[in-house]
Amino acid sequence: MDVHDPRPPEGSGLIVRDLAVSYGPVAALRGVSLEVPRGSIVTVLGGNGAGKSTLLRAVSGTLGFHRGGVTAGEVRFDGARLSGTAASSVVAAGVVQVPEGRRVFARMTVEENLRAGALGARDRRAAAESRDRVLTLFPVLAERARQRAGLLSGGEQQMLAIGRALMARPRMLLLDEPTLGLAPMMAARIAETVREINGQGTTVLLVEQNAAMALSLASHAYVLEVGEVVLSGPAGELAASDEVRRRYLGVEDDGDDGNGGGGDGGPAARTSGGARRDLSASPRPVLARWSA
Amino acid sequence: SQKATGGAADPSAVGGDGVKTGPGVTADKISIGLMTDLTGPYASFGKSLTQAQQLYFEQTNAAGGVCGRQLEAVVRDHGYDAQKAVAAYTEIGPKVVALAHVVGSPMVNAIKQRIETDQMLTIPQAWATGLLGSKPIQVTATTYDIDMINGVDFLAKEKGIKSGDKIGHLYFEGDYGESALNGSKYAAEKLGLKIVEQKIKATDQDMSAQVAAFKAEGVKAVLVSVGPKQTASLVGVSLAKGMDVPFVGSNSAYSPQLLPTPAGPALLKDFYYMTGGAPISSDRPAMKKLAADYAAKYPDTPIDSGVSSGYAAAAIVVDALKKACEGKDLTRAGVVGAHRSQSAWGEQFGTTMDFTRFDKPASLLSYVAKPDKAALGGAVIFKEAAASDLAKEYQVPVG
Amino acid sequence: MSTTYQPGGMDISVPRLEVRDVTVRFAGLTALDAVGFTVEPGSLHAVIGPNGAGKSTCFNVLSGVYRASAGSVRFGDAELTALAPHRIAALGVARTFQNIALSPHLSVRDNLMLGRHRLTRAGFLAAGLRLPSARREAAAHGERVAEIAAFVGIAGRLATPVGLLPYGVQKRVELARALCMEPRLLLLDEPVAGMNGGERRDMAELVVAVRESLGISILLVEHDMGMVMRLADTVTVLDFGRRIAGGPPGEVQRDPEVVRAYLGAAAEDGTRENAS
Amino acid sequence: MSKKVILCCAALVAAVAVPFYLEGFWLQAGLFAMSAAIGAIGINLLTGATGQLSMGHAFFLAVGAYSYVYFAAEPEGGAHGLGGLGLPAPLAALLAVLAAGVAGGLFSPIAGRLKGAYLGIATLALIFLGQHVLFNAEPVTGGYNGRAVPPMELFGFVFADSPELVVAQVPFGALERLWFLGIALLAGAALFARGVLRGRPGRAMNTIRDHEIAAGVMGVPVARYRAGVFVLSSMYGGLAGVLIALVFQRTVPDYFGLLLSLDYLAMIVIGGLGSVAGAVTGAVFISMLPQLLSRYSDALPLVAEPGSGGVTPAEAARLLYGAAVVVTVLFLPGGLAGLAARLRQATTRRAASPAGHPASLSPSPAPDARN
Amino acid sequence: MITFLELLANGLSVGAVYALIALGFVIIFKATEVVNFAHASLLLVGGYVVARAHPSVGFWAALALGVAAAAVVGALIEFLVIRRAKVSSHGVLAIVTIGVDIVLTTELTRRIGTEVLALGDPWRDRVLHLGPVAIAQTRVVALAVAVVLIAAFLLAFKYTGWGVAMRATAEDPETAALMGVRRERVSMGAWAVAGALAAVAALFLCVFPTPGLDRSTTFAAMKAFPAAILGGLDSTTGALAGGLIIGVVEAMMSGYQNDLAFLGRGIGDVAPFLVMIVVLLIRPAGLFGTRELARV
Ligand SMILES: Nc1ncnc2c1ncn2[C@@H]1O[C@H](COP(=O)(O)OP(=O)(O)OP(=O)(O)O)[C@@H](O)[C@H]1O
Ligand SMILES: Nc1ncnc2c1ncn2[C@@H]1O[C@H](COP(=O)(O)OP(=O)(O)OP(=O)(O)O)[C@@H](O)[C@H]1O
Ligand SMILES: CC(C)C[C@H](N)C(=O)O
Ligand SMILES: [Mg+2]
Ligand SMILES: [Mg+2]
Repeated sequence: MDVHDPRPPEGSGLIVRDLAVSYGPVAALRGVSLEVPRGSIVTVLGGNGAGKSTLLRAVSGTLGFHRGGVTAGEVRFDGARLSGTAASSVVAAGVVQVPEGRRVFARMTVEENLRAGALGARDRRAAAESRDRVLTLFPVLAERARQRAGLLSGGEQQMLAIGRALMARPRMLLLDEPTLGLAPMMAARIAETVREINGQGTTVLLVEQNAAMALSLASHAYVLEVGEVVLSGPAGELAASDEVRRRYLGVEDDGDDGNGGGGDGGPAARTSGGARRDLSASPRPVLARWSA
Repeated sequence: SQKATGGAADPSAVGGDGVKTGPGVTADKISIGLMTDLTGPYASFGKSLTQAQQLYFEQTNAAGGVCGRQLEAVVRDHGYDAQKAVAAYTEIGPKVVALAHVVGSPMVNAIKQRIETDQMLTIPQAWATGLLGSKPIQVTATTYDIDMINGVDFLAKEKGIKSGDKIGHLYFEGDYGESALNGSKYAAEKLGLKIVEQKIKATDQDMSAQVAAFKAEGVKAVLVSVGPKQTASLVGVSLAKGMDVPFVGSNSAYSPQLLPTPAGPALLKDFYYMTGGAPISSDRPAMKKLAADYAAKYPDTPIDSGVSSGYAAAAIVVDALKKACEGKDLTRAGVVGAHRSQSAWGEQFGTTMDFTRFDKPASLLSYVAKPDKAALGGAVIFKEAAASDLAKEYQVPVG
Repeated sequence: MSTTYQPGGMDISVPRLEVRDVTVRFAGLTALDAVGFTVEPGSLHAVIGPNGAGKSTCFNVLSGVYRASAGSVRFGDAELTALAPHRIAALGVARTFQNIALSPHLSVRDNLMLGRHRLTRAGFLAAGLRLPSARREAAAHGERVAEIAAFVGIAGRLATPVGLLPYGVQKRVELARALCMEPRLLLLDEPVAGMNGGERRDMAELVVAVRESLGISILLVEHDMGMVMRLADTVTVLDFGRRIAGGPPGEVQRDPEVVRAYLGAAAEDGTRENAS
Repeated sequence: MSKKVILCCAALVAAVAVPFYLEGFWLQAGLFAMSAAIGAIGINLLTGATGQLSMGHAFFLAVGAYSYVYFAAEPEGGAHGLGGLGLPAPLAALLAVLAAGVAGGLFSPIAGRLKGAYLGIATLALIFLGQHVLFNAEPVTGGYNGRAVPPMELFGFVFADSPELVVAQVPFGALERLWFLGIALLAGAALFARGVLRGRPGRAMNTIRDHEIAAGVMGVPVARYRAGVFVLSSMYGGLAGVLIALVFQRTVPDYFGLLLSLDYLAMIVIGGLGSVAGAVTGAVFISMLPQLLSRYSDALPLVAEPGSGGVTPAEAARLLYGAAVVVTVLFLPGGLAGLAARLRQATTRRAASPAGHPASLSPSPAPDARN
Repeated sequence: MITFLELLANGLSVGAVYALIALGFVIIFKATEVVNFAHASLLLVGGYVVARAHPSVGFWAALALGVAAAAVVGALIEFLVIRRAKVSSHGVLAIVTIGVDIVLTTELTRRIGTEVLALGDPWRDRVLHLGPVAIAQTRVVALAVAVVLIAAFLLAFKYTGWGVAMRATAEDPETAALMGVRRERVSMGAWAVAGALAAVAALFLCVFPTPGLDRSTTFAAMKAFPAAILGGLDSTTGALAGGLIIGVVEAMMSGYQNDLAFLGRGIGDVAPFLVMIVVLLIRPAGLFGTRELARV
């Protein structure tokens, strides 16, 4: 499915063209092209191991930390070439990533983590402002300002990771699973925040397992599978597509492929909240008790 | 393959010239081992020793060698590490007839058993008392304890130290320091003095705490059996802190390299060291010739006590070889036997030594030497060699 | 809703877990404040609550990682609060971690064999000398490990170093490792975080299968309300370290306090997708 | 399988043949390497497999060496008046290894509690305190000069130069005899460590290294295991100490210093952390290098004769040794053993399927390893 | 009493030098989480350059040269080795620095050869008399310099972006890069600073009351290890406290050696390590160090 929508002026926003990435012998992305027009929110969906994080790493120039590298294609932001430049230059260009798995600086305090986030920003007053904004967004961070970040709860760490990225006042934000481990209310808050900062002009590329949320925020969506873009289009259309509904939203029909590996999940098991569904419909594995 | 193992099973043979030979001696060559320190704490000393001995062998070779054979030095550096010394001995032991020097008593001790089994004439460059009592091992001149006894005697006779006074003794942990301490304690007891001990490690550099302790005890003089750097620190700090007393060191406590450092002036003031071997500046023809030859061969290297000491040690070995040659027996045992037959050796280098007894120092006479900027080797004789009565009465503990 | 789940032919003794007035304090912060609840033998009990409510802290107390400042945790006859982690493990309490805590360089098999630690005996001497007893033991337990791996769906990965596996598979390895301890009580801390719809469904299936097969008690922390509501027999809700509600899932879900503190208004319509 | 057996047999034959062909220098170098290998296996169990940095390994060698000497020496003492317990040599050796273990055990309040750099530097204290004791406890240790080592005696067979023994026309002195003892001890030590590493304790150790809390929760008594590994590694140190004492025929305190400890760390890094083969390879490399260089100093272009100025063999050895450590870490992440494994894999991979992950592990730190 | 005061003063004054050396370790540790065993050789670099340069360019210029040279060598170590080392464990990096140390020390001692080099400092062997107590002037300067530098670094780590950047990089280079930190520059900067500090420490280590720089100078640096650990490896204040404690303990134990003879002679040298062990038993992260806390 490919839907033609009005292209933004050439050279503004993030453009990824024919990107191929490999980790040593392992090819993780092949011929991936995607666009995030300035001022928009675009989401990338895909199962575990599809290459979503790899894509973000390629944009922010941190593949080297994983012994990976871009083997073909390029990444441009607002006309300037990002691929091949150092991570710090990408930040300097205004592109900031919230990495997967929180990655807070565990030994530093919450306060210091936020300051680390502002290292890329030059304007002092702006830094103070962003700090206020972050602390209003996540009041718990203000309460825990002097606590070592490593001791925060999982969700609190996730908030810190997002807050830290916001400190840099990026022109473009790359979010890798920002709601991982967040309580429903907090996830909703994150969604609002993303919409809000987008409203203030920040372009957002969002990688999410929570497809419903991602599709409701984004104007445009791409689906990655095993390193390739298999679907793309306006978010609304994708959300309506059977394929996406089945695979990533987890609605309706059965027809299990029962695969244990990552990436290609079976049909989602969730129906409306609270109702206990009969889970014994499909044959379930059995483990004998151990006796010795 | 040509398999050679330790000396125990070495065959001896009789050469064409009727001389019995063993390991290290061939028809035209005599190999002599030098186990030295070129990379450890006594590297400068080791270097001087090695160069001086090589010079001596060269001169001997130029004069026709020994027993019609040329001398060859096999040098191994042990870096003041006993394990390396053992390894080096395993390597070169089977190939040499004698060891013209082994730096450091721990190294000699480490290979002592094998030296004894192999009957390898060995000249330690170390003067710990514990090295006595072994037939093939020849400690030159005095031991540290004798030097210290003579030193205390010197303090009493010339520096006004009298019964009831306290004197400090700063010493290294280990054989060197402890041998010296034995001597000073003995002399102190005889003279009614009290020794204030301070033991340090070779890695200590700053003697402030030790000076404070000496000062607190009110010592009237300080004996010094440490390395040159510690001596410099001790003397410098003492003077700076107003502890103006005489210092008497062991032969290993001084090095001319220290004269240009900030401690130089203090060393020149009231520091003396005791030595059984004459300083190279002493007024002897042999020394003068050595100084000239050495300077000619190694023009850029500084001269310290290692030069005269090493040269004399080489002479001891070569003389033993010559004597052994006369007896037509250049096996190791033959060399040791020949060596042990000399009772008055070394007039030309200073005091004479008696090699016939190996459970006693070869000499009881110590020089009192004093640092001197102008002198060759940075020191001059302050008082000619003498043996104090105390030293003569002293029973050397042999172990 | 029943509070005890009786699978067919339950024959191992699964004791009741009773948490009474457990309090945990960190410098200037009360992470758990007199929390209490009971996990009936063989039931699946969920603990939910906002971020930082103290859920993981509670798990940490149960598994001996944190020491409670007050209160008691009884598992059958044993009082857990005074025990070191390995002693608690010895009683058959197993857990998974919110953040994966596997040895990335070891193979899946070795990671799973570690789960057998409490059930095996070979010490330095036996292992070093390869005594027959150690070999027999390793063989027997190796078979069981393969069984469990097959059950969890990672049989094909046994030789792979864990660090090279995708996230979702690593989560399964975590579960398998806990199962390898042959637990009587299984603590699962956010087992489906970071997974997409399909993967979540598989994991939920697994949890149910575990319960049906083994009849053990399971304590589950999860923010995926769909999963909690479907699987749990009982739910305890924590907020700021206090227990604010508890009971069958349907009831808890309607509790206004829970809606305010945790689910949010959005959850009231009951159709919202929950955050991962 | 059969290939492995053939390889083992070949190695065995080679090992047995060596003393008949090589001279004392080589045997001694080989024995030093064997002792070092035993010690390195020990510290690799601790530092490589369990992640506990130790800079105090030399101390345990000292305990082993001195205990053996003290236990085996005649009560009356020799020329130096140093007495001992006069136990049969094998028993003395066994007790010496146990003594090293006990010494390690005494340190377990520290070893069980500390980790990382703190443990590393805390163990440094063992070296200094140990040497202090060695210097001062003269009646037992002989002080600065150390003491002579009574030869090993097994079933009436003495591992010394006398009584003389000639086998196949080759005189068998102490080194030749010890060679076989060394081979046997090393093989035993290596097999034992391999068993430990591949068995239940090894997994527990690795997990303690990778994730301490998880290890505890999985039922591993972490502090006890740490202490246990420390004791085991100390015993390996002790055994290495006994062997080195037998080769040396003398023990001196100076030898058991910081440099020796650092050598051991260098060995396991160069060889490869965490594996027995790595420890052995590293030990051979580190202990042979200086000997080879000084032996062939005349033949090597850059290395000067001692005393002639320029880079002496000892200096060259140290330069090479330092550089080797750096180069290994820069270019051979798995050490020499890792290199061998990779080569092996490369050859088998070519034979088998071309797919698969690269052998080198340690990708970036796992995202979850942080907290 | 006077002896006590004198020993105390001595101890504090040596302690200041230990503190300066320990500070170098601490900086690197804080900035890169590597225990830098090559610090001793950086010391030697700094000292060597000062010693060789002062006769021709005068002391202060020589000192500047020495500081610069040690900083460059520090930066080079980072550039050539640390940056390229593909290891995940800081323990292995620590062992790498041992390798670097061996190379540098061997080469420098070879160059120093058998000499004892004076550094040509302006304080010579003057002492400062405080009542009955005399302290070498060099040591008074050392103490002042140590206090100033340590205060400066304390503030820098706390309040400058540089400090935050360093610690962030140390902990997680990738994430720090995502914050826009120029990782290479920051870590190289830390090594350069540590090198410069080593040169300053070398100066005070080699001037009166010690006679000069020689091949054994690095051994004296050993005592900075217990000092740094005692204070807490990641605490600048700890470096000062640790240094002073070690200095005082050592001076006291040596000074009262005769009364402590039952502990064996030469206890002054091992006492620092004893104290360290005792402190670590009570506080596993040293006096001021942050405790390694982990949660799951
Ligand atoms: N450091 C690495 N070395 C080798 N392969 C890697 C590395 N990191 C990722 N890969 C592989 O690259 C592919 C893409 O991984 P990536 O992390 O980008 O997936 P993802 O879509 O972000 O998955 P998830 O949803 O689990 O975060 C996977 O097959 C993964 O195994
Ligand atoms: N070791 C610790 N030291 C200090 N505070 C801690 C420690 N462990 C947890 N906390 C605090 O206790 C509170 C509860 O943490 P906990 O991890 O139990 O939360 P949680 O309910 O699991 O949250 P999440 O859903 O985000 O994982 C948090 O505010 C956290 O910051
Ligand atoms: C000159 C030195 C090498 C001697 C040393 N002090 C010793 O007796 O070992
Ligand atoms: Mg990802
Ligand atoms: Mg949690």
